[in-house]
Amino acid sequence: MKTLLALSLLALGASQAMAAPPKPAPPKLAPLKPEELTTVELKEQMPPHWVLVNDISFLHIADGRAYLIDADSGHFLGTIPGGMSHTGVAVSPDGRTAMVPGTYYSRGSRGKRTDVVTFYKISDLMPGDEVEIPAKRIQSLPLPSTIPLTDDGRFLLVYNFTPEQSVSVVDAQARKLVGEFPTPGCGLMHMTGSRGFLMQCADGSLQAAALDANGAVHLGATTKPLFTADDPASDKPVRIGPSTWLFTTFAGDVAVIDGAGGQIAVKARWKLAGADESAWRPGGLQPLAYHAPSGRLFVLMHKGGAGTHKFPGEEIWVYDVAAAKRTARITLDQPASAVAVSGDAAPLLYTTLFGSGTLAVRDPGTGAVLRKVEGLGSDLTLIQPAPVAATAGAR
Amino acid sequence: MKTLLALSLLALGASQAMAAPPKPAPPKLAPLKPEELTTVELKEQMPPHWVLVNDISFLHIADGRAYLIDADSGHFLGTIPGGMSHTGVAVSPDGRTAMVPGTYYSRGSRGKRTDVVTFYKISDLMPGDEVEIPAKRIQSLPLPSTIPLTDDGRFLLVYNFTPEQSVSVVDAQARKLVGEFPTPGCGLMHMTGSRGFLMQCADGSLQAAALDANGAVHLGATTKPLFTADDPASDKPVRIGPSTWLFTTFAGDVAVIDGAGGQIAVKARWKLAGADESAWRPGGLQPLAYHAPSGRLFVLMHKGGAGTHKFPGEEIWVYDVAAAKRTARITLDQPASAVAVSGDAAPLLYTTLFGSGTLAVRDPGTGAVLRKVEGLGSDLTLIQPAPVAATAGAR
Amino acid sequence: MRRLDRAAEYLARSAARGTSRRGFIGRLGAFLTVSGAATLLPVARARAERAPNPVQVQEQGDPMSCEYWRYCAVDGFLCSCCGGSASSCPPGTEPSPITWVGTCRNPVDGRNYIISYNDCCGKAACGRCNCSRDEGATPTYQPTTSNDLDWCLGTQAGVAYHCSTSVVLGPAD
Amino acid sequence: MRRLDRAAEYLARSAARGTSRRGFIGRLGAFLTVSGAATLLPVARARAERAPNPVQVQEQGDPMSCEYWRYCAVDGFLCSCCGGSASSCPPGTEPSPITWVGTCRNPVDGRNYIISYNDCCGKAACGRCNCSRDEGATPTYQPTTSNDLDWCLGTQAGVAYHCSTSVVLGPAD
Repeated sequence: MKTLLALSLLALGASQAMAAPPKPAPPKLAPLKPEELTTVELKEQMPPHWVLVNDISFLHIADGRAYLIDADSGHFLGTIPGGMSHTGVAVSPDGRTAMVPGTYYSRGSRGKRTDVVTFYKISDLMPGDEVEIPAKRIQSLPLPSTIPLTDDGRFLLVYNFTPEQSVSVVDAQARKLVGEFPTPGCGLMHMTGSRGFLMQCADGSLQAAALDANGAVHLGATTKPLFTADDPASDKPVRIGPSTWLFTTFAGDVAVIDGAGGQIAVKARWKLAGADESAWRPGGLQPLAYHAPSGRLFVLMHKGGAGTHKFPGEEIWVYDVAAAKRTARITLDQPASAVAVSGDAAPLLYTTLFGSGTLAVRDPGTGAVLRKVEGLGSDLTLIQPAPVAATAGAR
Repeated sequence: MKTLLALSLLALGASQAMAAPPKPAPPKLAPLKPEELTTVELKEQMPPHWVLVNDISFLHIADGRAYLIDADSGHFLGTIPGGMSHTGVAVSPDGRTAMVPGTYYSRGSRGKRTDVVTFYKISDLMPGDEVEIPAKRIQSLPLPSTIPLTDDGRFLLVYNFTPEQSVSVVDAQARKLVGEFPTPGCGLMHMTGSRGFLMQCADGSLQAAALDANGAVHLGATTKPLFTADDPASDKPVRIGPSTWLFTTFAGDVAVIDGAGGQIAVKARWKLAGADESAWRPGGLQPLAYHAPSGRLFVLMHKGGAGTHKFPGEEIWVYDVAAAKRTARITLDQPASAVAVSGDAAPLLYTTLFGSGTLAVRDPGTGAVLRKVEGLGSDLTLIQPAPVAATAGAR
Repeated sequence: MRRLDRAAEYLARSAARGTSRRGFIGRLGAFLTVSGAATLLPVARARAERAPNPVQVQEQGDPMSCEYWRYCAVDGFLCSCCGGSASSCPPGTEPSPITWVGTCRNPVDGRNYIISYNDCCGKAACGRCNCSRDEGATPTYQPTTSNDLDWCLGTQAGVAYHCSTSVVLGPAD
Repeated sequence: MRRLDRAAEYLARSAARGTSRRGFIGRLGAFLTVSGAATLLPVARARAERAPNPVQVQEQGDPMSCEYWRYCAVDGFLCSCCGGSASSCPPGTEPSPITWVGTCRNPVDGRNYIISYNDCCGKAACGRCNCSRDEGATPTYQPTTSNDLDWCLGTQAGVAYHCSTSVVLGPAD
């Protein structure tokens, strides 16, 4: 049945590959040996330059998946299946295990809904343990903070929206559900330290919360609204420290917010664009990337007005976060809807454009394309570099 | 989340549609009335020029579907969901009911397999009764003779391949499974009369079979091989009479075979191409269409050698079947992988090309395109015109 | 009606948080838009042919085009191209009983209208006439004005998104 | 091993029909190709890194290209582009224990070889390096030489097709 795709190629005028007529045999060689079909197994731990790229498969949204790529070689290593409205993969800090929150229906796009977290070893990418969770996982544009892991990899948090808001907690060690905890009015879990996290609330405020030793969620302090109604903070902030997140608003204001110990404090506010650059805004599905070893922030920027917060970036603007200063502007050969950077000391910068099926691997200093990995489905959303902890230990 | 697709358009340089600045209000008009959201309902019976077009969604094969089109207006009327390796829809002879054999897995592309036949009223396209069938339905390139209905609409037959071969029978009236019946060595069910059918066997022979009053399958006579090993009959013959099928071989030989009363007889053999046209062969996913009222056969033909039996047609050759004579050659503006014709006295000719997402509606006399219906997924396979019985009764 | 009860609960809690900006009215409109939806459920309907709702006489433009005025904040596949219309779901789909709202200006009468962007649900994406206009859309944590959410969550089984409608609720001014 | 027993049964029945042409040897080869597959099942394997099988030294050409000699009758996505190789399944997929076979000529030594086109199964289509060459392929009712069938039917759960291998079984002559 797989010949089907060739037909469309034919329509484009490509000629079908036919076997060349046999040539006279060369001098006698030993014949090829019979082969045994094997199945590939990978390293046990993700090296720093492996990267997961997520495909939401928008037109067939029940069939999302992640592709595992070796960015150094450009090799396609394997596939991790997702489910309906695939968001991404939570990788354990040691880079050995991938956890995939998935939603399935008994009859494809309808019927009985089941939500599960499936555990995969990176080494074999085989579906292993499965934990059933409340069938309430948010179905939305993919956001990393809907499926965070605690820093030690012990608990996986899953954001629910029905439209009641709650958090399901999975014990990733015991591989069982801890429970579901209501978080009325607030959503997303931005991790701040070993057990704490921040949530964003509809009125522009932030809500502190923390897991106890058993994984139960307890709500803490709430701030007053920190963002205006006319220029809300994006739901795609980036973590820049153990307890610190950098938020950008639709218009490009920056707020650096620390949630250490359940206390929420605004540490800095500045603007991505200068006064003479007011047409430039951040945008895309994954507009921000932070490289901790060098303190650099990479932002996808485009020219546009209100309502363009999902427009892809035409340039990447690079900032020294500590200095709150831009240090470079990188013009992109192709727009990008997502940007990410590997966490090691010799990093690679990654970009993709939704609809392109292509991951670009770049020099983070110049933005120059080192290689492109093509044929990655059609609807690439989030890019997930190997976790930092794995980075430290591997290679 | 549906903004995502716009990003790829942007990448191509298309500008985003922005709201025009408001103009001064014209003289006072009555304001628009609040609206009630409704759900469309269709005619109870498919009129002659409605047509189903099947999309196997090859890259996301768990999410196949059929699109229902009004070929007179070009309107898209609705969608009927399929499942893994979607083949097509069995429409009752009265054009009121669609039956969809589907395969589903509990975790998308893996897990527990369940095969069901789902009944849809044409009027509302809502999933209604469901009959579970043995989870053995053939997963293959779509072939209409894997899911035929008896002429009276009473029994639906489903071909199984595991690689053991068998037929599941569903009582479409009682909406329950009759049973599964082995058909060793032979596959496909080409209906010949009210309860009889022919099967094609691996050695080039044909096997007669029939359903009894309860729907149980009983095997009958077998022929000697009727086709050579080097030029097998396609598994895509077309029915040209109550008990008669027209088979073509890969190279374009025709055999007209009658299975009346369980007796299998070759009624005629001729060739599609003349001696000076030996480069021309039939090809595609649905290469043959027959218009009973006029006795015309439409064949997708292309130039090619061995192994090109799935190549799309560059031309449609039209034959008077009774005279075994070609009456026309239609050059196509675009190649076609499927051809079909409506069953009424003022027919429409349909073609599509796998990968094009487009159904072309044509004048069957000239092949001229009357209209095109675009945006129909990407992997269109079989075209299914409204059933003849519905054609007779409707409008 | 359970989902609507929950929506009401949710609204009450949200209100208790002291939000009173543009979101709140939007919310109320949004979450209660199709309060009669239960009576529209296909299982409860009579079996007469029901054509897609036409547009109203005071309108101009092509409801199969993304430029159409009601679509100023729509985000998805236009139901007009999928067997429905700007205010009708295609056959065999279920309207989302709760959703999000936007405000669009009708160029014919110069008035602003509240538009409810109900999803039609239960079949996988229609795939025709993709139309993405984010005017006034907010992040997901401000759900009542967010088009990044799959609003099919409000349907009977929380089933798949098929296409988007743009229903006139009434004048915004 | 139940599936293989069935295959043997099937072969016996087919043989009883008196078919003795090219199909039969093919069948035997095809249906018994990966007779050791059960021992290869991932659940039974040790956890050492296992690189994709390389091509053999007497070969030339690019196994990521559809032109590669072994692919004369392959039909699908090349496992070489999906994390596997011409004779290795990508990680996390399961090889189909039964399949169909073709005969291809190795241009380096001029010999014909029987190639087994086992599918790798259990994840949805890889989607990379589509390669469709129907040389010698037969209709579905002649299954052992048909590429129109999804051969994943032989895997544990009958799961989805991911990509195609092209395994050398031995000289054909």
